[in-house]
Amino acid sequence: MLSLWRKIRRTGRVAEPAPPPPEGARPEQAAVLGGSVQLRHVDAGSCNGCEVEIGSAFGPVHDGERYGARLVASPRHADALLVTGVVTRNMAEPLRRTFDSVPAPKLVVAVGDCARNCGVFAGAYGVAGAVRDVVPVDVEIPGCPPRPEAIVEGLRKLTGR
Amino acid sequence: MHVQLLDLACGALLLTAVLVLWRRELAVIIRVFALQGAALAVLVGVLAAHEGSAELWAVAAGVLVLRAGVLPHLLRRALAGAGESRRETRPLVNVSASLLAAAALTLLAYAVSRPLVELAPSAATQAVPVGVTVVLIGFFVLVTRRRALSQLVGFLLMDNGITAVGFLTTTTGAGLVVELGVSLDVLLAVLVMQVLTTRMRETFGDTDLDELRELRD
Amino acid sequence: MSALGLVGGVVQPVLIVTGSPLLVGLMRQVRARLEGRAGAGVGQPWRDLRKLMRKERITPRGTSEVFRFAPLVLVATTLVVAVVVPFVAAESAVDPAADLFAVVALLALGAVALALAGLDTGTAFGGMGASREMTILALVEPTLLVAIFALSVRVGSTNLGAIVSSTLHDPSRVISPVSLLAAVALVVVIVAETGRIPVDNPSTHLELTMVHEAMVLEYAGPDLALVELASAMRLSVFLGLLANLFAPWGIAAEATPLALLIGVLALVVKVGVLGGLLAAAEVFVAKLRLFRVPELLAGSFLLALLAVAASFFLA
Amino acid sequence: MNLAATGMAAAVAIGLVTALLAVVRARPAVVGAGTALTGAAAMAAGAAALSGGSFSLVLPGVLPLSGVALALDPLGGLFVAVTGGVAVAAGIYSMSYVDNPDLRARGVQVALPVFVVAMVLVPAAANVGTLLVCWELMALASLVLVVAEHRRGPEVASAGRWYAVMTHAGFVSVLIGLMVFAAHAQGDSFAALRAAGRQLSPVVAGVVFVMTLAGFASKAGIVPLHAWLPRAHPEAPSHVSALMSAAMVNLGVYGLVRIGVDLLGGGAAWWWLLVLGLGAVSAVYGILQAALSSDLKRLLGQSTTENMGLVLVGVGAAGLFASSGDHALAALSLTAALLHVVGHAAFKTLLFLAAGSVLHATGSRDLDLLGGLRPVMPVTTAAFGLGALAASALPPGTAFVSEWLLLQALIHGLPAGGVGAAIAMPVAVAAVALTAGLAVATFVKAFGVGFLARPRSEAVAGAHESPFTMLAGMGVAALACAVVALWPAAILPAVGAAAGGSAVSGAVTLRLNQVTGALSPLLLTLGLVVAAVVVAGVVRAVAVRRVRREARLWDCGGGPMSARMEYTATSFAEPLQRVFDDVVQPELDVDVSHHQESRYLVQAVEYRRKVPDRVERRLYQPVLNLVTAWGRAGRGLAPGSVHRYLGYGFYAVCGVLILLAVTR
Repeated sequence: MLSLWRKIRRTGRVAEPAPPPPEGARPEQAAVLGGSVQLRHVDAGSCNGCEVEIGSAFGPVHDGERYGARLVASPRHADALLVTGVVTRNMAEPLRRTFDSVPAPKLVVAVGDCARNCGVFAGAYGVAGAVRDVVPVDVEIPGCPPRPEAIVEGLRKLTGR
Repeated sequence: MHVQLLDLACGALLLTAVLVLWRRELAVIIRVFALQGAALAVLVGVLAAHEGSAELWAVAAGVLVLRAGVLPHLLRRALAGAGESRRETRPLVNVSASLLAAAALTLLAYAVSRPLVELAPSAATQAVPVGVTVVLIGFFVLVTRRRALSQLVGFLLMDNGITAVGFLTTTTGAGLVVELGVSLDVLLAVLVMQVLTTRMRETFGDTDLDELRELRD
Repeated sequence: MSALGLVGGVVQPVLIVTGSPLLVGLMRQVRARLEGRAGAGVGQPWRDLRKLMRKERITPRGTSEVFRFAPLVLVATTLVVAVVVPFVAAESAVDPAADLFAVVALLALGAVALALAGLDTGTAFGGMGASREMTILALVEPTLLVAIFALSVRVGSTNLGAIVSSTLHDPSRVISPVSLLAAVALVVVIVAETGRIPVDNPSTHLELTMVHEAMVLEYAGPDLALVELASAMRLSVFLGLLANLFAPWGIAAEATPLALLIGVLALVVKVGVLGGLLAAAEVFVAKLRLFRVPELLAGSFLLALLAVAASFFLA
Repeated sequence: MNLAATGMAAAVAIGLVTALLAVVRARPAVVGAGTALTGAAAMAAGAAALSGGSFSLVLPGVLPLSGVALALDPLGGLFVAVTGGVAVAAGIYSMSYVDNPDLRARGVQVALPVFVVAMVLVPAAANVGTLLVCWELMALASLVLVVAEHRRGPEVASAGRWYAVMTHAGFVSVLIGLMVFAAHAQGDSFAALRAAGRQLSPVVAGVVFVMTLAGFASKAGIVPLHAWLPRAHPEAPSHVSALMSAAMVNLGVYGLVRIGVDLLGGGAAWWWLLVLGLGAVSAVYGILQAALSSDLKRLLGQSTTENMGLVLVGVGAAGLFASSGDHALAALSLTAALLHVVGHAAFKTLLFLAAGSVLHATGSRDLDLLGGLRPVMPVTTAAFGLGALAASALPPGTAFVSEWLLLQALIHGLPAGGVGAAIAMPVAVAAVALTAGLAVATFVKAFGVGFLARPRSEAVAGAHESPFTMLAGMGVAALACAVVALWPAAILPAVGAAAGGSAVSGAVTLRLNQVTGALSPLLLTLGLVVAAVVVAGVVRAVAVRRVRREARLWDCGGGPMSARMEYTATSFAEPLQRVFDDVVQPELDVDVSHHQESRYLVQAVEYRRKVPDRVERRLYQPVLNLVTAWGRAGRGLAPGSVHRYLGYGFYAVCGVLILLAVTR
């Protein structure tokens, strides 16, 4: 207990200072959300590279939560889906159903090159297409995998903070 | 003020006894035991202040040194030598049940010490059931724990309880001699036990007392 | 019904409704800082609620009125408690309802409504959450009532107004073993009832470890807003109760604006400090396995019983 | 002739006429209506007795020895009224519930009004003979009703055997106790017993008390004499279950109060500590069994044990306070106990009738197979929901008021009397609290799993709402629940009169008379409703999108969820079962069968769990084994020779004569 306390004291704040707000247009619906975006993450067929980066985007260093974004456990609680990976045949229907489960107004964020345009898996057997072929996409975050800073920047477009 | 301090010390005595029963890590149990020694010293100190007896003050200091200092130190040394087995993993009676048993023992202690309290009702004798409870809980620990070390703590708990009862009932200062004798006995017992456990561990590699049964066969 | 009680009955619910999301925000902020993060700010829960209010309502197929009305019942029970318990004003607006047993039972009613809603969805997670919540509720009850017993014995009444004013008039009672033991027992109870670590993790994403969250997985939009608001309110109500049972100082004893202002400030400070301590303590402990929880509750039961015993040992 | 006497006479007359009609032509509508009318008359008689119009009547020639003596005082009146009320609901309900040949059978139809009449007469009996005869009549009539559906399966017959043996063992116990009592008094009328009761030596009084306690406790289903209750109550037809669980068990409490408090006049503190202890154990053990049970009617039966336990806690506390001279608290405690009797009668009737509806519609009472009844049986669902709220001691529920009073009595009792009270009160509070918590879990399970969510089996899909009279029967019980829950002041004066001292006053707010404490169930409920309306209004005003969208359940995006994925009653109770593992000691059996090709591939896992009644196994099994052993030994005496048997008789007669000659 005491050693943990000492560690907390010694470490202090590790979150990096917030970079300037991102440039570029915000999706229209994001304005309604007013600085609070709950995200449900859907792995539609990812290699898990993007998951690792999402994990670190919400870690102490980048702290995605400070901009009002938060990961939640149910699409009913979510405002946006965070979709990673190419959409495989088996995940196309579940992705559609997940999208249907989110209460309006809802947004979709395609994270990583696979989600945007199938990346290196384009044309492979078992790939149903990119995310936008299955559900409407509002924000895309490029990169293979995208850096945590890029993910945080994409999310800030939604939260507007 | 005197009554309140006395009550608080008794409350601490009770709380530490419960914690010994509750926790599994032997290191924590020893620390709690040291706290109880301190609470006992405070109790004697409060009585000393109330009666203005230098003799009792000396006893309080002795209690503090022995029960919050020497004994925990000895126990800690025994623990350091114990190697891997630092937890009371599976007591004979599980922890929830022993906590409920302690609740029953508390009520029992209250019932049996009632006549004693009514003999001479005062703030000090009112608290006698606390001491009896600590004795009973100590006995319970002694009976239900597997590790030699936690049984030892149980034994010492009993002794703390007996000491508390002794000081709460005997208002006149015959305490010093008695306390001195008892303390010496306890110290001796702990030393003997420590030697025994060390020897046991060297021979069998463990101090789980259930395995002693095999010696008989 | 006195003027003071009436004013309290209006001020308290407003204060609790507006303040409890901020309390949750504060607790998240404390946790974030201890974890080295920057945190989303104290106002974030209010932003969440505002957004949820703007969202669509969803009725999952196969659910009944129970599912639809449970959030209302949950908020209503907590609201009634916020009105009747002397938080800011020393007198209750509805004195015959300010009974400690009634208040505890009302809060349990809210939990029951939510558990039924969890069962009503018919999903595995809903049922699981309900089952666990009810198990914990059943085991908490003895501790809670025995602790209440210990507190009410010295006053001779379970009326909250009477307990608060008795403590106000005789502050030395607070540092007696009875009060201290009962306080420790009540803290454990509150942790269990409000679903905080180590009994339940309010920010978990893993369904298998959920208790409270598992029951509300199907709620969306305004319904979810009500559930979240209610759980924040329950937390503040419990902390407020704890604060005023053991340290009622600052509570308004007369209906003047200054006294009420002091009462409001005192409550805010007390609940804020307790919430901050709770959040800080949560950083240091791990969540208990579900089947270790009874051990914790047995321990707190023993403490509550010792409190009762101490009330006649050390009287 | 006053109203009480007229009511009693009317009740007995209507009941007997109905029985006679049933002998001639057994029509459920007539029998049901007659039973309901009997109940109504009894209610009137009870109400009259409670408001001061007592009567007494002696018919010397009707029975041998002492004749029939009837009298109705407020205490008896309360139980007569409660029994009558239950009979009204059960009678109306039975008019269309009785629709299979087993239940339409003449003997069964005759037994129903006879049962009600016997139950109404027990609290009105004013001498030992009458009490015992009515008691036995009640037992026999109910036994006929329990085994009515014996064709359904062997478990009905087994329930009947258990019931027959235990109820008669209880009868014998009461008989011995009362005989000992009467032997020390001038005659067997209650007036004579009352006069003798205070002068009995402590030993004799203790013997009388313990013997009668054993008999009455077994009728009330108190642990460890409860074994018949969870067998007989669920196997009986549902309206009979309601009568047994809501009215008959009360008479055990009546007997205890009548003998212990009234006739023996209080007695030693240890009696009441014993009663309190038995009550606390029964309450916790009963509700624990109910919490683990997945049979809807068995669960309700076990909850009866729990509620009678709570009543006994109240009675025991009352006796304890009275023995230490605190009569105000004793009155409060007894008021709480008797109010709980009334409330329990109301909600247990409602719950059993609703469970009967479910059984009637689906043919199943296994909670693991039910669920999804809300769309097909809306009224029954609402009725059971109300009953479940009433049973779980939450505001605005029926049991909440009486348990609140009970807790107030226990809390104020701590300073009242000595070491016994100081130890008993906190333990009792803890037991009551644990019981309340487990009751909440039990009824959330029964309602949530049994009625909500989606159907768990085919049987439920074809269910339909019950006919009108069944719903009306439930409606009567629901109304009673609502009155006790919201406006207990309506019946508290009557309960106070029965308890022999008014401990609670006030119309909207209940105020305790001698100690501080106040509660207003009505204001509390009103507050809840207002708060809910305000919240709903605010949400409507603030929410932007008002339309609700229907959506599929969140199934993680996979296929539709099957009913097998739902939580069942067994899985709901699993955590509790694990927590109380040491207490209930369930039997677990896991069978894993493997594929033929490889031991590593599992084909099926079979999981069986049985929660046997531990008290029963530990206590009854040895006794049964002993009886079996004796029986086997006794077989040697019966070789089949007639001369041998006649010889036994001859030796016995000679033996008695020799004994007489020697002792003279």
